[in-house]
Amino acid sequence: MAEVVRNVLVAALCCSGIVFFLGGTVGLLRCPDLYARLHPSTKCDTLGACSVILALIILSGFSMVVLKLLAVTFFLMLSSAVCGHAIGRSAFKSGVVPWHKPGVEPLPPMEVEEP
Amino acid sequence: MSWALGVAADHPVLLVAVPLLFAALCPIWAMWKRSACFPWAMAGMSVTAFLAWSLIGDVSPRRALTYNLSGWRPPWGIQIRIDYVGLLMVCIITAVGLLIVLYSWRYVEHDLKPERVPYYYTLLLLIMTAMIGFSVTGDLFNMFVMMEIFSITSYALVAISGMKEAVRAAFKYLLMGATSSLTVLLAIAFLYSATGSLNMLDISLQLKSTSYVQVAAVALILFVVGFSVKAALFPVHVWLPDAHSIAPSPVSALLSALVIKMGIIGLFRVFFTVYGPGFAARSGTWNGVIDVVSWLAVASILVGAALAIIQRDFKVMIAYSSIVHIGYILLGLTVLSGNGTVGGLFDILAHAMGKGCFFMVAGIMIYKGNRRQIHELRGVGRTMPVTAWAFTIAALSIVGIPPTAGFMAKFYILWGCIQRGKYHFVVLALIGSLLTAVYCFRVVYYMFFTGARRPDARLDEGPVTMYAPAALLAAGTVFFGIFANLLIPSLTAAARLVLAR
Amino acid sequence: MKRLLVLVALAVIGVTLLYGIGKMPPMDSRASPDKTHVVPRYLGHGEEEAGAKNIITGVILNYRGYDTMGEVSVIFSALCAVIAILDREKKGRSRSGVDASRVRTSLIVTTVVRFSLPVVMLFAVYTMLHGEPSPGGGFQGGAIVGASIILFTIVFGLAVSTKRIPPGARVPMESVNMLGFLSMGFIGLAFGVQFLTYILPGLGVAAAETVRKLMLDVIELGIGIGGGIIFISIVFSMIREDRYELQQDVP
Amino acid sequence: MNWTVNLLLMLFLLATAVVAITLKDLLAAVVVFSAYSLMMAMLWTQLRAPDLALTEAAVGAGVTTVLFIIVVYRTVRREDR
Repeated sequence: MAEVVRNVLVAALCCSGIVFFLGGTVGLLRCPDLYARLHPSTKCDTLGACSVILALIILSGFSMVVLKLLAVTFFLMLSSAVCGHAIGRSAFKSGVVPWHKPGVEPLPPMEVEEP
Repeated sequence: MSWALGVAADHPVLLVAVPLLFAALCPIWAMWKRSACFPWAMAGMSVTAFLAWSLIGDVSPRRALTYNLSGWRPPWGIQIRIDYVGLLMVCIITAVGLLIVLYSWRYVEHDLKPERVPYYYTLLLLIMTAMIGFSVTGDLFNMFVMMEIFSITSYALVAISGMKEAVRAAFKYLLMGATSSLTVLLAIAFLYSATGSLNMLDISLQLKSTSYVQVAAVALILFVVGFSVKAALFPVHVWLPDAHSIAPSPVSALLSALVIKMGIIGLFRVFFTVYGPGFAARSGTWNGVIDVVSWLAVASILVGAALAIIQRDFKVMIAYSSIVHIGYILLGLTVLSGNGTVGGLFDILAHAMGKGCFFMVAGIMIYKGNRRQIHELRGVGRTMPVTAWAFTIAALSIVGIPPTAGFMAKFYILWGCIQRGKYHFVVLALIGSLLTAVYCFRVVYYMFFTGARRPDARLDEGPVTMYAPAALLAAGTVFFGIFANLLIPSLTAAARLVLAR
Repeated sequence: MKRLLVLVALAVIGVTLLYGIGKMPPMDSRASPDKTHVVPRYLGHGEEEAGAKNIITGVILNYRGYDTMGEVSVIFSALCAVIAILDREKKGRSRSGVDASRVRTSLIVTTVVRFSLPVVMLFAVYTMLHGEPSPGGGFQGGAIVGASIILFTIVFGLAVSTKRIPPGARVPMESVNMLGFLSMGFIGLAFGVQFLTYILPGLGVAAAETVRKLMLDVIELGIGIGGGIIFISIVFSMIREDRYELQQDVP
Repeated sequence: MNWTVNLLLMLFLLATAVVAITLKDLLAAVVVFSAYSLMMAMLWTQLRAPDLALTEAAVGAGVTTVLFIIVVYRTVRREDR
């Protein structure tokens, strides 16, 4: 029974990881501008890779490897999110204008006070 | 004292370790005092030269000096193997290198930014280390490692003045040199897959019985392509004129006298130590490649000489002259006759001294009055007699007129060609010599027989540390021309051994 | 015309290489020379002879340690080449793009880098010293050290990094990799064995083992620290904004 | 299983190599080249050379990418004829 539960969990996590990766890739290809592309591609790393690693942890059972994998997960989440933030911020600061639908009035630029 | 004489024979690795130690400490030493770099490099080169020359009695054509690094026997570990040719190269490298370091002192003070001077000497020591290591190693992969060091350092030394043209020439050199390094690495990989070994002698043993002859043949072709670029053989010589003429003059002397010889030593090792005439029985590639190389050598003689004649720039002319001599040396080595091999090896020595002297003279001309064009050398014979006479004597050697080393070298090369019945090579090589005489004596003519009406009194002899090395090298060509018998019998024995393998 | 020539040359090279590869022993054959000649000794006796569980480390540091000394010198000469052409940065005065930019680096980024830098360093040291029983070694660890400090410099700017690790402190560390090899080699010579031999005579078996382990560790650390610092120095002299322009005219 | 993975990695390696050469935008070429290095690292692990894989990942994908990006930043972004 426990075997079945574990396998189901692993399969589910792997599938969700694949879904996130697929979504991330499609988003990267289909989204109109940098800001929009950042959104799916960071999810790709955090959720996709992390669920696959979680699946691996469940599959391997508890050992020293799990600690390493957990560390990898942690740093993956950290670095991917921070990278997305840094890219978006520097694009915004260097004046990349967000995309807007043709014919629709764009949002006025956000006021950000510079420290 | 006797202990000091024996230490190099006990531990030949010191030939590499000592200059490397000096190179590693040179930037640290320079933090204390920038001007202390020159004596430091000088000390390093002197110790190395002493170690190299103390080996002279220990190596003979029949007896090579071997040393197993880390104590592992050859197929498993790396072996240093100093045979007679290796010892000859090491002695040339240390002697010419010592003179070049001495010559550099005033030249780089004048030519380089002061913060680059320590790195200049570091690079100089590194390139010496690598060339010595390249000449004495018995291991193919170690050869490649050493080749990488002297390649990278020579790119840097060409570009060190920071002028735009220098950087461009160095980049061209880098592109061709990196490709050739890659080719050599590929060749080593091919040979490793065919023989499973990296030691040269072991490979040559394995090649006698290997069932992968075609792989070894492809490796041979790749080796020849790779080392030809380093040696600046005719179709792949295009980097040489730019790099050698734009580099600082001591560097030009170093590159021309020693670094391109490394390509030749590489070819020599591959042709005769690794494959050997014995390989010809197993695959026709060996003879084919040797034939191609000797034709290319003749082509380099003629093309180099023809291009040298039409140059107006002094250093560019000398650079083209190097291509001519690479042709002579390789012609001697590939004619496969004992005398030809002797002539080729002897020409390495003759050309190192002659061409080193040429570039040193060119450097003095640039140091004193920034004269680069040949017609600017009017009247130099009167204002700078030592320099002009050094050039003239070296020119005699480069052209091949007795009693100089160059004559002996060419004599033996042509003798070898005649012995093998290759009279067409003799004729073509003699035409090359004639062209060489034209471009060399044109300069001598300008120096001695045309004069500026009012000789510029400020343009007298350069510093003694600059013209003395040039004069010493010129004297060396005469010395080895007269006392050629110091080397010829041993070289003959070595050549006989090499061709019998 | 030129294009055609290049294409023909490439085709000739490609055909030659493919011919050679086609004649090579097949990859999975157990009887090919590259698996039967030298390798069996490495695999069979490497662990006790070379003193490393990871055979690669044994080959790199012991059987072919002299080659590694050469490779380390290659890196050092690359550094000398870069410094000789681009010159070194000035302590605290050189600026990179971040120093010059008006926009301040995001607080999130700086915080995360501050937090992760020591962890990366720890991993680098682990890689350096753990090269003996597992994959890794000095060079890889050094590259990681270099990468982490380059990350720091990208985020905080060159002025801050050069204050933390000034050129004066880096110069002695750059040649540490060669000095590690040379000093271990000279120790061997002093004991009367060959250069880079790690088993010193005149010691007991256990003591000799310990000394060998120590010497290999010194060399690994030397390769790591030297390699890392060399990476850092190369990057620093490349990213500084106040570099000299190339001289246009012939002096 | 094993050889399919290897084949896919090889194909991807070839594709990245070709793309890295043909791209005119040098920054993009650098990014593709770093992907190439990662593929190479994975291939090394497949060929049971983990030491080499670690080096390739640290140096090929890490340090050289940084160096290349600095060079692109210092010189020109586009390769023009």
